[in-house]
Amino acid sequence: MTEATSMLALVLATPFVTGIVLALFGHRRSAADINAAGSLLTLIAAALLTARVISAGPMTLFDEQFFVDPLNVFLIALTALVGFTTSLFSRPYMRVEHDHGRLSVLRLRLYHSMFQMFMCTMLVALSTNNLGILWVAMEAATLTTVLLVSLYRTPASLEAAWKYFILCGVGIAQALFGTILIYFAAERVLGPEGGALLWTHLDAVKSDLEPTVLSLAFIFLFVGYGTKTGLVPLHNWLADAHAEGPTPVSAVLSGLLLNVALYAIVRCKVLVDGALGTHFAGNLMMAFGLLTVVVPAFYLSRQKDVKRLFGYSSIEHMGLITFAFGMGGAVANFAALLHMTVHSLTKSAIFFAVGHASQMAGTQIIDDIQGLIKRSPTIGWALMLGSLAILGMPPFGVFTSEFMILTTAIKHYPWATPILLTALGVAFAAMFGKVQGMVFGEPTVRPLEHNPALLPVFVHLGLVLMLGLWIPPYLADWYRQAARLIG
Amino acid sequence: MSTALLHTVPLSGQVINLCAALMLLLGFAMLAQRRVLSLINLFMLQGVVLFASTLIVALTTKQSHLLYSAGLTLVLKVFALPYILHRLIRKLSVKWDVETLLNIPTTMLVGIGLVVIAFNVAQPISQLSGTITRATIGIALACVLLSFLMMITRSKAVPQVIAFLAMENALFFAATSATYGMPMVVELGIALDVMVGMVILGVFFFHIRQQFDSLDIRHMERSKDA
Amino acid sequence: MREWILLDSITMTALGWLAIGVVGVAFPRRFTLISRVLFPLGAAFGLVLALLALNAIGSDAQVRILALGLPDLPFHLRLDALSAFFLFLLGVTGAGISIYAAGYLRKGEGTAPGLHCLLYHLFLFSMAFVMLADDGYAFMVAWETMALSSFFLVTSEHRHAEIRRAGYLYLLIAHIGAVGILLSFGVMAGSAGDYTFDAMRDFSTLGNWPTIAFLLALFGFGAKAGLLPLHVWLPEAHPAAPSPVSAMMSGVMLKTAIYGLLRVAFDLLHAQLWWWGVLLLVIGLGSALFGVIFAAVQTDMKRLLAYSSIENIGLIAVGCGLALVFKSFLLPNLAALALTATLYHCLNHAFFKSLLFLCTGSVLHATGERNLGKLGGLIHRMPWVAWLALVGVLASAGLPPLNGFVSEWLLLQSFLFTSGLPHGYLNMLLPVVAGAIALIAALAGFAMVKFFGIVFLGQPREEKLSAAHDAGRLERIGLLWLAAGCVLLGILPNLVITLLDPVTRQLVGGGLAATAASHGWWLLAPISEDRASYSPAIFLGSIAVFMPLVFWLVRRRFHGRLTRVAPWDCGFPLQTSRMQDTAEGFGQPIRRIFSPFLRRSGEHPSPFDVTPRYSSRVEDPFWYWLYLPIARLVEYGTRLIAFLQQGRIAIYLLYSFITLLVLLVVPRG
Amino acid sequence: MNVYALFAQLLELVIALLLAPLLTGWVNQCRAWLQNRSAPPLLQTYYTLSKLFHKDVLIAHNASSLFRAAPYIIFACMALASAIVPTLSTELIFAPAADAIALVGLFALARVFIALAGMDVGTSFGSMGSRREMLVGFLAEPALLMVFFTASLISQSTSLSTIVDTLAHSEFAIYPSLAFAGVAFTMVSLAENARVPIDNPTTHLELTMIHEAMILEYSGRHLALIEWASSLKLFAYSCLGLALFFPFGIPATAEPAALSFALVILVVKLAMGGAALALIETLNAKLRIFRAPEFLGTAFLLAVLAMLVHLLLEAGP
Repeated sequence: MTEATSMLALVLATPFVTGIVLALFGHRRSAADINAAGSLLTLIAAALLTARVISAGPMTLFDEQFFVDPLNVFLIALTALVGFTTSLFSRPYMRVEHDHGRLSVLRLRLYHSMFQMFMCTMLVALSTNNLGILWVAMEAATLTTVLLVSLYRTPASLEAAWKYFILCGVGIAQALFGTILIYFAAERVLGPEGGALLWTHLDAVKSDLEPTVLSLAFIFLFVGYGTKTGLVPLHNWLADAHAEGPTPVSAVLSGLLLNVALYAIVRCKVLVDGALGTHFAGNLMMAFGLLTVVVPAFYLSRQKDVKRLFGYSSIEHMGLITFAFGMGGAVANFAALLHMTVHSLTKSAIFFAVGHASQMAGTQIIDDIQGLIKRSPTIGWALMLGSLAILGMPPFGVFTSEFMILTTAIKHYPWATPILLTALGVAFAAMFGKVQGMVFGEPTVRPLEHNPALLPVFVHLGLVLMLGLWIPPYLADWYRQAARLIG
Repeated sequence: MSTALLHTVPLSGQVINLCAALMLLLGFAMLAQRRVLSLINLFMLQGVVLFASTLIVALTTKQSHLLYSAGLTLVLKVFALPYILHRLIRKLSVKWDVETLLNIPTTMLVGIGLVVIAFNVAQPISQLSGTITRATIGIALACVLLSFLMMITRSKAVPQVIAFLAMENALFFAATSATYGMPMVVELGIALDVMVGMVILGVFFFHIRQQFDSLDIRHMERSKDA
Repeated sequence: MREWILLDSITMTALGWLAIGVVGVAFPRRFTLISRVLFPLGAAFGLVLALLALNAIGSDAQVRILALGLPDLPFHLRLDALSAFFLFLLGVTGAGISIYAAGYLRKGEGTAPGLHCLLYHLFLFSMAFVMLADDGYAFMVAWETMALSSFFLVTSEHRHAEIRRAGYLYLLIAHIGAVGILLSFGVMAGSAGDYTFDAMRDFSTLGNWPTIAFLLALFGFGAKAGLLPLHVWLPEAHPAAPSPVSAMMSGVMLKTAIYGLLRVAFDLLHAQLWWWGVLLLVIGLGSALFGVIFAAVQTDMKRLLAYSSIENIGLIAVGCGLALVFKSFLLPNLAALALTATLYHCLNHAFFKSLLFLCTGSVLHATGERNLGKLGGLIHRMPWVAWLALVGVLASAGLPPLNGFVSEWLLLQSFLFTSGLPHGYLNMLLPVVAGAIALIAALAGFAMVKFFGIVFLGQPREEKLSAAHDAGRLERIGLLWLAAGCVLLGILPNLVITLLDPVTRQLVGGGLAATAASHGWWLLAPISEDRASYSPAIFLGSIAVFMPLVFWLVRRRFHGRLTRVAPWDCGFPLQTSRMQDTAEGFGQPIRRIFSPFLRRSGEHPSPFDVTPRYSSRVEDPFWYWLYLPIARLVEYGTRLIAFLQQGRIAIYLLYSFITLLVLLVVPRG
Repeated sequence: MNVYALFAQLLELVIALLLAPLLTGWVNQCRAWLQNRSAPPLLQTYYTLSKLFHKDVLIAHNASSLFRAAPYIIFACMALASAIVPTLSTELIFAPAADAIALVGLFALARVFIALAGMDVGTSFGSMGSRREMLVGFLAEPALLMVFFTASLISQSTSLSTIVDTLAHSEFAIYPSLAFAGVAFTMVSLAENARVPIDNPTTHLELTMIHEAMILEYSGRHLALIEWASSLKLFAYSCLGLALFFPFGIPATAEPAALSFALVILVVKLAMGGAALALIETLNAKLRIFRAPEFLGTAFLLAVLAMLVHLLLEAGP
């Protein structure tokens, strides 16, 4: 127990401390390296914690305020990993931005410290056992990312940040109301001192909780956290935020933040469906999931900005995951968790590649990026393979989860499959056409002056490829345990 | 609520119900309000009511941490935020009348509709509320929806933010008087977030002013797909 | 240590291909290594694979479970008669194509040779694994890998926009089809999501589910095979690809789709309905007619061949359909006959179509021209290619004694013995279908004469053609290999039929070997000798005797001298190469007869035009009937949905608000 | 197979090779009479052939080896074809070697080669002729096959000997389907043998000719072989028609007596058939080339009709 405590403390404290340090010394040349080092330390701590949990099973820490079980520890590990690779990527990227004069040193300092703070908030949100603290952490994550999105202070970025702040702020407020309602219901069962916001306690007594209140609460929580997940029609902030923020931020936004928000929803779903004894929450998630798969697919073909394009594709995949969680059951949950993993790996890899590509072209407009593969084969192939992976092409892992989701859907919810099929077809047609144009053809782009950080890209794609061909046993039963927790 | 029921409610409960009613009233007042300065004042009044209700709940239920949160409310919602807002509009010299995207009477009508919905939704919950204050959940929900509506209808940044804070108030009200307060940690966290959020917004306003030389959010409709 | 079985050796051979590819990409610039060592090595592996598969056809099924794959679903491999046959097809054709490709590879063309080597061998590898896969997941992975690698091969000249477009279309349709296959597996999957083919065999789905599974599979595999109306990618992608790749795609990859269709329709689903067969038959017939008509009017030699591939796939589908009908009426022997014809035609088409595509490759390298209107007279410049192409042309026109004729003969036979089906309409209609097939075969003859005559015969239509050079040594070996295959398959049908016997027994529970072999190797009589018989050996033999005999007699009796003069041509004085038929001219009767089916456009000059320019294009009507409407529909939906994204924050808040209210007012629980 | 069968086979071949030009001559003679012109002698075709054989050969400069090989291939194909068709007996050693479908394939093979030869020199008329020949071919071939299918549905076999056996020696029965088939077959064979109304073997009007246009560049022995081959083709078609629709007198055995008797009958039948052909040619005018599809389409439909009639009336359930 104790060493687990210390590890969790390390996981949570490292980014916080690093953030403080960077807030003070972030203007030094070495800031990027400090950033990377902090992330690495977090990653190591997370890995140790994960190992601990796998061996010892779920555990609550810090007098039950924190709680790690296979479900969230795997997300913690994933978050730490992507955070680390992103920090690696952002070293050359941010230097180039600085050299191009798009960012002052002070902005770099802000970026670095906020990046770490953002990691910290997400890790707290994942590991906390207290729904209230979960809410606080989510709100804090919003605030930090608002600063990150508006980093360039251009009109567009301010606009994006403003929309992001208002929409997510309002959404989060709804989530708070839902949390209050849950407390309201739980307090009548557990009493004021019974830790009525602690998920473990709630989970223990969920069958006694008042159904009407919880269903109401779930609506608020769903709308609230759903806004952050980017569920249609609450998604409108997402594309802008992805397009206007610095690329590393886009990577962590769609790679991690959406996952965390979805994680919150799933936690609540477990409680609510337990209390109602019906499939209410599940149906809600399926409905919104389907909507969220279809609508962005149609947006894709209109996109001019490459990061916006992939922002919409993130929305689509979130919809798919939500749908899968909504279906429930061993296979679907397994698939959803797997899809979470591969999506955040692939999508962040794509954003890395896109970042370099747009720096090569000096623009984010798709039509002005052409023939990457001639100028820099690695970036070109990274973008091409990443896009094919995210479009669900075997042998990449995204296909694995889509295979499970689709086959489960046609077994249990056949009516949903035509919708999914349409969405996937349209998305493929739109996105692949654009990516092909960017990668192939007569080059319009210049080679980069700094050698790009391609290690993260290929590490991610390699992992995704591995997950498509072979899921390590421990990973597999880890997923299984998590899927069982969700039920 | 029938009179028979009314008599069973102790005085404190009645006062809290009164506060709830005041909250709702203030909500409507803000919805109807055209001038920014008076908006801020109304917001301050809401803070006062919130403080009062929290205090009463704290005294009746003898929960110490509710006292702290009452104090927190006083400091934050009655003094700090209104002060910050005042300074902001002085700095940005925005004393204009608030233009609404929807004319006031319509807004009011919609607001009444929202109240009806909110009460009906809250009905089953109020029935099984163990606390002495039955109606508060419904009223809090109504206030939340009203401030939501206000955010939609206001076309300038500052009123939008005030509406946002009003929503925060409503939530706080629900937390304290309907459920007798969340755990301290949570309340502290919430308060902190609100505070930080305000600061960030303050910074934001200046940048927005620089970029768009106006706080009219209708300037910020560039990035779209339509 | 488990014992080493045939399946392992085959897997190893396939992995060998992968290894070759990896080595190639490891030394991307070592041109000689890649072209002179790796590709021939790949060809050798192809031979090995063919031999192993040949042994495997007879022996009974073998199963292996790999350590890869999903946690609950590791890759299952299975080697049975069906897969062995198609592996044999892959190996024996791939050998020829690889050795040709070794000679065909040029410096500084398309993608870097190392990458090309990797993609090419990955393509081969994935096709082998498609045949071996024994569970839905492994199949899909191999299937899509095949699509991907071939896509990259097709777009290796990606600087041209139309080639990018072709590749895009190809991958799009392939992917949509793949999703169809995936869903069909999902339908067939055993309870509790068991996607092994064994589970699918055991799992007896009820109600309409088998039909849905079949239709989904038909959609998916039809998209890959190029059946109507999902054929549009084929005439785009085949010309775009480098010739060995087009040969591989048309010769082998299309057959993987047939393999999948057979696997699903005959092996995984037990209860076939007769109208499945009829549906397949109708679609196949449509594709065949469409393909051959369009082949006859093409002006690009590779497009011509691509359309002729659609035709042959159509014929194969007709065979499958007929076999399905017979199986559903429990007539195993007739089903075996039809199925034998089908599989035989798969093999034949693999040979002659690859041969022809490779020949176009040599022509392309020699002249840089794909347009029939700019070719001609190449038989003088490149005799090797010309004569070998002639073999392919005769085979593909379905003329005795070459292989194309044998399978068409068998197909017609199987149509003639339909009377006796417990279904009046079928009895009436199937012989008429046989007539349609005869028409298709004859039209194929027309198209092939056009192809050969215009490319290789006549006078060269351009000056630069006089610089054309014949195929290199390695290329010749590849061409010879395939041509020899065409001849042998034509001469020794009984061997092939005995080879196919286990396959038909596995799928329809009947075989021809007993009756066919009873008359000795030289006589093919599937049912009985006085019912129908054909002996290519005697056929070829007698022609081969008559010809020299006549020649000898004539030359011995008469000694007229032979002198070269200017062509006579009814004494018309001025003979230019422009006066021969162009491709358009040769196709003109077809255009005229079948004009209702075609969408024609072009300019026909008036007789008083001083600078007349004649042009005539025939476009695929399916674009206008099917694809463009769909595209427009999607475009409309896009505009509709994009309207939501107004950019106004108030609107966005309104969305959230309305969502919340709706969720609040709708009943919960 | 016995020695008789071998003998019969050889005899048939020799007879075909010898009689074919005679038949052509006979048809020309009849036609001349019918058109009351002064007729060429009966043996005119032989004279022409020997004359051509003795002549020198002129070949265009860019004629390829395919051009020179084609006549021999075509001749061989036609000889084989006329050997396959059962004229004197149904007991032939080549009978199992090729059935009706293979026979059609054989004709197609010859056609493809002559068409290629026509395109080889690269003259305008040559390629025009080849195009038209292939046009006629792909329309005539399916019709011919359908005719055979009708017969083979009757006899449940596609082997020519069996068909003729069934038609000639099974107890007498009237097959209405064969009437349709017969008409279709006549039309097809007119087209296939370059006869009026599709083509005119004696024309050299450039724009109307088909067969002549293809062989325009041939001379000397090559031309002789091709001419001989085409008369062989006519002979084969005639024998085929006679065997299918007037099969009387074709013995099932190959004893010399039977053979000699069959030979007499054959000659008589051929004489009548030739006369009939001449009559048809005289009564019809040549069609425009684009009427040919309609003509052959009609033939195809008649053949299909024949098959349906058979399935309707004759196929016992």
